[in-house]
Amino acid sequence: MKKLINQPENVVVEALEGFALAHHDLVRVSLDPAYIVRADAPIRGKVAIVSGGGSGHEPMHGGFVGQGMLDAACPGAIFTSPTPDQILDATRAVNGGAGVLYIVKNYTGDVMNFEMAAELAGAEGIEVVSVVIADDVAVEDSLFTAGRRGVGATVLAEKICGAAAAAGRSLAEVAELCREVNAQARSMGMALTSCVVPQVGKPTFDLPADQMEIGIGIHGEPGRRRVPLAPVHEVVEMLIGPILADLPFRTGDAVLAFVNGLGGTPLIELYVVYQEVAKLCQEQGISIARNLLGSYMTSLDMAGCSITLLKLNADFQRLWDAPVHTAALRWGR
Amino acid sequence: MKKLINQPENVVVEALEGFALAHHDLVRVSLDPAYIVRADAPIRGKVAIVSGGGSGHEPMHGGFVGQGMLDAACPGAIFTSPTPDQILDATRAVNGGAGVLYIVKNYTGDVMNFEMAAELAGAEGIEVVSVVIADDVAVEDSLFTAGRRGVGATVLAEKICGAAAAAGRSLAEVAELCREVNAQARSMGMALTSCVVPQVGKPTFDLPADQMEIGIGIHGEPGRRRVPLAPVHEVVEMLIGPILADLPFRTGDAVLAFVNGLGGTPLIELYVVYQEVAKLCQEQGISIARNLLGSYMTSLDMAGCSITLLKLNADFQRLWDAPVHTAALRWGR
Amino acid sequence: MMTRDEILNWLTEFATLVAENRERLSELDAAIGDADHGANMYRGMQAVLAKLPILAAADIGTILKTAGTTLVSTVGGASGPLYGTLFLQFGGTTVGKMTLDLADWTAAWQAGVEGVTRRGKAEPGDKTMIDALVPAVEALRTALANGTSFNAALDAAAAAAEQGALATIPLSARKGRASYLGERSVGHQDPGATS
Amino acid sequence: MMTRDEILNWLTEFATLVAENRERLSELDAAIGDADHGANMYRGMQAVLAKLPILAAADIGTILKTAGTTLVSTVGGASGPLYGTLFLQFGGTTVGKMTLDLADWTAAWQAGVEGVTRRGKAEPGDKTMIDALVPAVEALRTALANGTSFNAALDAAAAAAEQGALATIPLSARKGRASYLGERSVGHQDPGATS
Ligand SMILES: Nc1ncnc2c1ncn2[C@@H]1O[C@H](COP(=O)(O)OP(=O)(O)O)[C@@H](O)[C@H]1O
Ligand SMILES: Nc1ncnc2c1ncn2[C@@H]1O[C@H](COP(=O)(O)OP(=O)(O)O)[C@@H](O)[C@H]1O
Ligand SMILES: [Mg+2]
Ligand SMILES: [Mg+2]
Ligand SMILES: [Mg+2]
Ligand SMILES: [Mg+2]
Repeated sequence: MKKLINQPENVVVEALEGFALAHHDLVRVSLDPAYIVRADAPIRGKVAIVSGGGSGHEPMHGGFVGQGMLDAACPGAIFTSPTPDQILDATRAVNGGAGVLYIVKNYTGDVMNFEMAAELAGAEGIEVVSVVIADDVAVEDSLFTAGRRGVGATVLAEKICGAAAAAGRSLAEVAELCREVNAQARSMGMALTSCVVPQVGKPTFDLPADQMEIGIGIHGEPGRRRVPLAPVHEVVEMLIGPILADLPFRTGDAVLAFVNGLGGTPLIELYVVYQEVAKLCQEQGISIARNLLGSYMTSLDMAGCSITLLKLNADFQRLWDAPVHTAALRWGR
Repeated sequence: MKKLINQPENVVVEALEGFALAHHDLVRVSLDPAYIVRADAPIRGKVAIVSGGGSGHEPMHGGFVGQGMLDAACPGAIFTSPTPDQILDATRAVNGGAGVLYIVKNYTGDVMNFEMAAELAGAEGIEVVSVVIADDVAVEDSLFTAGRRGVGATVLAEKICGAAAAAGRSLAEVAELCREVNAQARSMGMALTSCVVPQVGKPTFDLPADQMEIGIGIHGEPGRRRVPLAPVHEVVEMLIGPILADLPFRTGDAVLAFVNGLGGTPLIELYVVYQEVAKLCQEQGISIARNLLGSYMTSLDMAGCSITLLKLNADFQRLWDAPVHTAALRWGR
Repeated sequence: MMTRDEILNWLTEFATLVAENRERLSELDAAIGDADHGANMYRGMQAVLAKLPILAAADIGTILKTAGTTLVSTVGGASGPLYGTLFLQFGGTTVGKMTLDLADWTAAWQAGVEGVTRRGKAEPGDKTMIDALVPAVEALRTALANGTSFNAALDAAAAAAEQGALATIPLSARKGRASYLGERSVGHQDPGATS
Repeated sequence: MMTRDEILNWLTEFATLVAENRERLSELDAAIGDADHGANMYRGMQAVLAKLPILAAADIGTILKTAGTTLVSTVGGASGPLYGTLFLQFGGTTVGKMTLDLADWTAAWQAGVEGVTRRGKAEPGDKTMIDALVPAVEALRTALANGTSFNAALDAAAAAAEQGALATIPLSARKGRASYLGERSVGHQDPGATS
């Protein structure tokens, strides 16, 4: 296993220490239980947004904590959802009296742990609403858990809901917005290589040198199918096709296109992917009004990419453009 | 070869097309000859800063074009410096009448091509000063070219000089500042894996599963030595030791620490690296006043990292903090 | 009859089994994707072990509840809430007790399985640990009704659990939820440790 | 004597050699790191080939100068300015000529090598193509002084270049600039094609 780590069991906490040191201007970090909150939390009267999930997806979610996005992120062990007490402590730390939204990716573990945390927080009188993101068109009923997996739309929902909360919307409004983003977004991913979980030390699956996996999740779950390597314009067709068909996206739609790298993918390749996405969208009469390009939701060292399209409306677009200032996403002011 | 590309010979131009589409709000892109200029170039009366080099190092340099940093970037073929006519056209496009600074990484090809461009621009009456960055302590006389290679300090020099140019400093002042940054910065890198040049299709060098290369350059040049894999705290010691000794950095120094990923390195590992860098600096009584952490100067799909320390003074720090708004670096406003 | 010391031993034994099978559990989990189940359960049971010394004088309910909260707060993933709930429910039905007879034990498992079902929303036939747990509880209830001895009842429960787990094999490929392998391995050990 | 048609053939032949040895050149370059020399020279010489049709009627100076500017503007890296300069200097000394005698050819190479030296700042013994080029020019000059025939002079130059390249072998490992291999392959072909 080739990784820049010490003991495999210490990766998460050491990375969290590094995160705390590197971004002390933006966040406060608790190591035990592990959570990250924005430096100025809690914000009185603002709906707080908490997310979290297994580690190994960096910069998600810690890199999205800050002005205009998340109030807190709870990192679990590698590929393992956080525990209820992490989430509960983070919830207490960011609760500003206007309620707390949990943005939860649809995996059994994530859903159950956030549910337990919500019950505990509710018992303390903190109003919590959970919205589950499930945008992966690669699965109808996932191999991995009931229903579609939550992938790229999570990043978009966190940004858009973060802006809505900053603008003073109520918990019910922000939660409803989150459900709308989830309803209007579709994603699909592919892998050129598997990933190596530090405590396991070898690839989660074997992928021959001439094969790739289409419809992969973000934890090394099996994809929809394994196919021979192909030029990227064919790869993008394999991903965009199911995405467009599922919503469906139609001629005249304006979209936000999110091209995401999985951790081992160089940026130059993501630009090539983006160029193909733009070409295919144009062919369909779909205009890309906004884009996000980079490795924002990764799967350890996996090489590959995912594509997310969000059908934009004026509200989504305005909230997307609103200022954000986090470790991983920054614009406006 | 597992890459998200079409024909290997089209990677650079297709990535450039993707870059142009993704960042049309920030830059204008010429495909032939290939260069990227900020959308509002030329800025009358401002010193323009032009950099460039081989492709395969994304986001460097195109991702640094924009307000507060570069006016133009010239991407060459993969690992091949750009040609004089690319540089000359870019120079013409950004010349605002206050002169042009070329920031050149110290590789024979880069130096010669920028030199030829400077001669041609000079013949047209455009005042050009070139500053060569050479901060890699892994080499005294590189295997690859005369003198030290230019690596991480390039990113810092581009940011700091970009801010100085935006603040209205003269060409002579900005060039002198660039030399100072180069003089106060030291870097060293290491690789866990080699990289695959698309037109070659196989790794530039073979690195066994239990070995790593210390003192690597950014084009797959041989390192200072090949050693068995080790925990990251030892790896960081191997890099920080020569860096600290070379300037030398001393107790009481304030530094900017730049932890850079080489393209195939997941962010979680860079945070672990940063935590070790912070620990070692603290042990030496060196305070990290600013940091930059991410994959900003890559080597295609190489897994590994480089560390750059810049000894800060008040001027450097103020200019570092000044607003920057590019595809890859953003803060302030 | 089961004493508090036997309960403590049972937890220790389960922790040892998890530690020994850590890599195997992760390998089985890798078949469905994320290869973390071994590390998760190991982390949780080590945390439970660390709590045992301060539980030396506690009643069975406190011991089992502490095990449950410890699992919930250290495991995460799907198994944290599920195993945590199981033990929390065990603890809830055994508050203040220093020994358990077969009726106590049957009630504890019944509550545990109900808790897991509520939390995981899995039904029998969904190819989860429920498919092993439900028959085990049935077996305990039958044994109780028939006046079977404590040890014979545990053996019957283990056998039923094993059969239940085996019965999910054909569902595996067909329904494709594929939690199967992870399930089966854990399902086996759990009642196995029980008896 | 060399005619413009022979110059055009010589460029075509060189382009073919580069195309055939593309992978080998990159492999040799990989030894010093960046594995791009084959792709670079291939790109440049293909661009030169594409220019040849419009040069059908041009004089030798124009042909060689065009080759030079084309190499400079398409190759990049270290080899673009160096090969470009070589051909630009060839062209500069042969403006307006339709044939070259040995004196012309010697002057062209002399200017070319001076240009490369100025641009690359390499000295003999530095382990660069200069180590092959300088002896070749010496051989041409000697041949000219001795009144040797054109073809014999080219053979002598090629032999001198080869020897010069070989002489850098021991320097290789010691000085460690290691441009050696890339050098040698190209250095061989260049005068080789010349003769
Ligand atoms: N809804 C459910 N009901 C019961 N058991 C479940 C359910 N979902 C998952 N499981 C169990 O959880 C195990 C996975 O645990 P683990 O790998 O630790 O967490 P994660 O799935 O989050 O990575 C599965 O093998 C299965 O036994
Ligand atoms: N200073 C120099 N003088 C003469 N030739 C040089 C010099 N530096 C490099 N070269 C030549 O350039 C070759 C490398 O060319 P190439 O691989 O195309 O560019 P780069 O080195 O920029 O990747 C070397 O093999 C060597 O022949
Ligand atoms: Mg998991
Ligand atoms: Mg090169
Ligand atoms: Mg798992
Ligand atoms: Mg080269």
